[in-house]
Amino acid sequence: MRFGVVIFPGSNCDRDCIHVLGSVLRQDVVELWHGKATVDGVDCVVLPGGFAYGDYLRAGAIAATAPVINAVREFATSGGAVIGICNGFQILLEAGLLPGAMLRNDVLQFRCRDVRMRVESTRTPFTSGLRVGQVLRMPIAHGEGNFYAPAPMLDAMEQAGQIVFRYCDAAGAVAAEANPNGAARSIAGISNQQGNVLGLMPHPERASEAILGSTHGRLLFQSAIGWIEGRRSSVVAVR
Amino acid sequence: MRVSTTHDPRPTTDGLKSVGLTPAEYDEIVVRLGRVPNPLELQLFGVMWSEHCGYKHSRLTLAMLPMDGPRLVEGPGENAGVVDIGGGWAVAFKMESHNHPSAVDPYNGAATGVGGIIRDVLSMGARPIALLDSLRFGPLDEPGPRAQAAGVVGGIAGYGNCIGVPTVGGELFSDPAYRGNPLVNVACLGLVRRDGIARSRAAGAGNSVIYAGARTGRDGIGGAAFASEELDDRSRREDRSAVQLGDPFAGKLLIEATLEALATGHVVAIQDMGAAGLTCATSEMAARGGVGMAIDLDEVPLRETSMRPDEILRSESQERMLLVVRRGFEHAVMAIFHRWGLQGRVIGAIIDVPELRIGWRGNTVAAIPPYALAEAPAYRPAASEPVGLLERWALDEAALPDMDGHQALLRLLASPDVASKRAVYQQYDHSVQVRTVLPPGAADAAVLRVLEAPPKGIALAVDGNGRYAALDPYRGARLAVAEAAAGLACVGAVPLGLTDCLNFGNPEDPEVFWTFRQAVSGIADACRALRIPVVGGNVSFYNESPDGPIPPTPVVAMVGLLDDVARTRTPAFEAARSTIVLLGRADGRLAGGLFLTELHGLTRGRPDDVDFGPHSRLLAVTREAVANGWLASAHDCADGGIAVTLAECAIAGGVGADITLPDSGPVDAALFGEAPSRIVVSLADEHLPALRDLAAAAGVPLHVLGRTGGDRLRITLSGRRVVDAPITELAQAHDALTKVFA
Amino acid sequence: MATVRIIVTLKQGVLDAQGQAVRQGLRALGYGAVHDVKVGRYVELTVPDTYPPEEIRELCDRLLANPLIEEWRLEGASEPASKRASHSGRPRSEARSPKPEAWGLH
Amino acid sequence: MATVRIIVTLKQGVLDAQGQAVRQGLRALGYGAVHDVKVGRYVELTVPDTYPPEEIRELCDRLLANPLIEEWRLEGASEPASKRASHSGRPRSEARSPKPEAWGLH
Ligand SMILES: Nc1ncnc2c1ncn2[C@@H]1O[C@H](COP(=O)(O)OP(=O)(O)O)[C@@H](O)[C@H]1O
Ligand SMILES: [Mg+2]
Repeated sequence: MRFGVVIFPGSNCDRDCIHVLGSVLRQDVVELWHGKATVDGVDCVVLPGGFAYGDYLRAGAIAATAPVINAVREFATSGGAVIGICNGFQILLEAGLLPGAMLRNDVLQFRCRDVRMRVESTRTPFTSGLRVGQVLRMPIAHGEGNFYAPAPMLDAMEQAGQIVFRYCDAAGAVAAEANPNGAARSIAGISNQQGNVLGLMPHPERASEAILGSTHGRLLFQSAIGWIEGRRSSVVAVR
Repeated sequence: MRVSTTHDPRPTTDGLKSVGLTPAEYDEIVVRLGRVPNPLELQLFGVMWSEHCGYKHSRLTLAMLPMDGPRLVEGPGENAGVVDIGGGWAVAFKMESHNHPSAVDPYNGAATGVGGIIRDVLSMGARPIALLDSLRFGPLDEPGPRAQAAGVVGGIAGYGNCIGVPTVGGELFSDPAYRGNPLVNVACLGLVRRDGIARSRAAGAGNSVIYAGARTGRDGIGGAAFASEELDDRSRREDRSAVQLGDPFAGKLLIEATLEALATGHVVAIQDMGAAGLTCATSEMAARGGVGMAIDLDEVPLRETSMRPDEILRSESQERMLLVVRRGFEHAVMAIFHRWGLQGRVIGAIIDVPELRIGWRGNTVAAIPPYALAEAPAYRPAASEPVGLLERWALDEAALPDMDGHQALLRLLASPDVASKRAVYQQYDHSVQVRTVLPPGAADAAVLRVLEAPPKGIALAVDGNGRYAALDPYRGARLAVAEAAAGLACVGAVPLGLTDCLNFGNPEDPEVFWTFRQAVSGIADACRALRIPVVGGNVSFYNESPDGPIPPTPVVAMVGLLDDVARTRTPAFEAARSTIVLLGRADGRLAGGLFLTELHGLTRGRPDDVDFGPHSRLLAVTREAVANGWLASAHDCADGGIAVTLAECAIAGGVGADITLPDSGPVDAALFGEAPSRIVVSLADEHLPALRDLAAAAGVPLHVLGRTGGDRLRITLSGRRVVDAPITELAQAHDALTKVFA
Repeated sequence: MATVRIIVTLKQGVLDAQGQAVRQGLRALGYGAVHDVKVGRYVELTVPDTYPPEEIRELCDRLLANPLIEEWRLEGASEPASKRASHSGRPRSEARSPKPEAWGLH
Repeated sequence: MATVRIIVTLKQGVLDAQGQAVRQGLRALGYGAVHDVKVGRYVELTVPDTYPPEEIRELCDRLLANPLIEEWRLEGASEPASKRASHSGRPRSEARSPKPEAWGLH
């Protein structure tokens, strides 16, 4: 399996993703430079966290203009698996690959802490190996994670099964106290309509080794590996 | 001599003062140059001989510090100290203050403090992997200090989070004495291959001098001089270019580009442009290498047009580095900076003549032997013991009214010194880089794994107790070192080295200087006793406000090593019932303690000294017990004494305890008395005999205090229940800072 | 060279947490009479004298403002220049998704 | 109720990292003809009709703008209203409550 981790100027979780995919999960990983309009034939594209272009203007806005985004868009259109983590999620929103927008945390401060989120949809490559209702624990680290979309758009997204994760408490209950940033309907992660593009605020790569306190993040990457393998073998079968 | 020197008469004393020099220093300059300096040269001497750059008043005193050790690779003299951690890797670390800029502009002052210390570590070729912040503010229930605190924390978060370096620990104290002059000390640690350490010694005539990073503007001109003055109302209000503005985005690009450039092997020497900017970087690099340097100011990338030579030379624009690159490889190196969207430009060359030669518009505008600039004269200021110190040591404990143990405990837990700092560190990204095994708030020291050399771990602790140092700077400094070492032992780490930040008032005040000298000798003696080097540090003088000087505030950051990062411990009691044990002395004393200050409004008495023989043995026993996996928890007993320590263990684990304290003296002292060399551990009964044997063999006293369990903290003394509180109530009190930072 | 001054604000109904915080800060300083605060962004562009106004409109829609949450106007104008209808210009699609369909919602 | 519209910008010569980044973004989208970009803040206050103008000036100096690096003006005004002279009053550190930057989340 070949993963491509996109590097924007100001990305700062690129090395973490490469570590988890390469050293922990033993997959091939290549770096995709923001200035090149190619995804280099990878099986899965990862847009890592950080502060691309300093998050100036709006988080993700300037990064969304980078040449590599056009290649990511094409890759996504052809059904490829794309995950945007934190800043990567913000970039996908600004690039129009995912619906909605990100506002500043309602607390108006950066928040770094562990959260729990409930799996709401298993349609995405990254949740294909999980169960709906499963509770995952992993860290957040962001200042702008307050997901927003107008109510009709949110309704349509719910209908279409595009809500993938919601912040919840230890028991899996979605409650206001468990929502760290004021996100609409406690949304922690969403997908596009086809389900192949996922964006989420929490950091699965920071929760992929027991020594760091949680291994739930690994489940997302492992799901994607399974999904891609399945997709490959079905392609082979058709041939 | 091609420099145009107007043979002006000697400048007036006032004229010299305006560039920060004395008449005697002027005479010294004339001697070193063998001629009269021109006005530009005089300004360069002014910034380089400022206290901030030249360490005029501290250098001779700092020589007391032990700066050697078996693992030391680079000590003071380079941009950061470097210590070997084995496995082909080393760590570079350093601490620095940004007190004055943070007083004037809390957000930007603190943010540029982070940027500055990061680049010191980067200059060693190390990738920055951790930050620590040590903060002091006025009373946090007042709007002014509160706003300062919010701004400073926001600034550290703003810069550190963006560049992707986790802030893994720190300190926060509040005292009226810091109302006019808050302290912002930031430490950074970086990781570097043992054979990839970069240095600042320029070498090789014909090699090129390359400017890299952001452009030069009029920011922070005179910043070094600014840091060497007292703060008054004017400097707070006035629009000063002395304030620097950071761009963390450029800072992040600079980290990546610099490490990539160093990896090419073409870089001979490198240094950041920090205080005194280009002047400092060029003169220090040339002086350290014993070579000369010719710089063409017309090649310096400017942000503003028509900057004067003195402005270009003294600008403290952020996010800039100076590199010496092997001739013929300039383009390879510059291309890396360009690819990251940064400036990269040849601005000069190394020359044979030991001269720093500055050209501008076709003329040589300054020509100075680098050492003459880089080695400021050193003074031995007068020192005298502060009047009234002995009187403040007097304390009649018997005259103090009795306190209710339960209520006193709640108040101590809620005091800013003890309260949970979650409201602060949740604003810092502390998990980026996937190394953080024990994040801020988890233990007495932060623990990071070394991904590059598993299963090693690095531990970091920063300590400084203003109360102790105010009452006895020598003991206060020793206590800070002892506490940092104890923190490392509790997480199972062996200390490797220390960096310090010495925050004091005006050194020309003999009483202030006396406290400085006492503190330095306290750190020196303590480090010798622990056999660790002081790898570098920073002195911040002139921390004064209209209310007078700050209390002497030596802060130390200690770095330790774990052989196996998985074998570490936290203070948290575990649910499984275990035995709670106090290792070390049983008695605490109220003198100089938080209890007196917080509940009686008294900062009095003489804090106990550390006896480093028993202290070292206590730490060795603790480390071994952690490494052997015997302990469920370990926590250093510090501010607020044993009652606060036990409460912290209980809150952290969400598990209560039943305690019977050894009978000793009055209730308040037994509960809240402080003393060095005390560690509270808990462990399963099966390991107790082994711990007893180990402690006995080392001569470390061991007292069984009770057992964990339940949801209340109960403390009995002389048959009387003196504390009986639900953990939830304690936790609520402990959370007092949340509303301060909301 | 000409200067174009653009003001970007959050749309009605989008939570302006920053504005609320400023209001609180003002209240703490004794300016309680300030009834409401909104915080936005100001962008000043230096462009050639002959720069076509449509380009300005376009770059505002495509980059300077996010039409889902923000609207923009030129300084001095009383009406937002960005309206749902006004996204007609050049479609945002090249850089960003223009229409609900591209949000993946149909 | 009256609306007061305030524009806060960085002083001449102060590093405008955000403006530089926006310019880069515009260039990537093909708006290379935009010569220069400056980014500031816009604040809209709703105040009673009789609100004294001195109060506006004061609260701008004390809270809305950081007088060390920023200047402010009313929308439509061509001159900054904040001048050196206006920074008197109480020292900043006490006078100002949360700094504008502290609301920022970068
Ligand atoms: N308190 C101290 N203890 C030990 N060394 C110190 C101390 N203060 C400064 N030094 C050393 O003196 C040198 C100059 O320090 P400094 O001017 O802070 O470095 P920089 O120029 O990188 O800012 C450094 O090598 C530093 O480590
Ligand atoms: Mg330095």
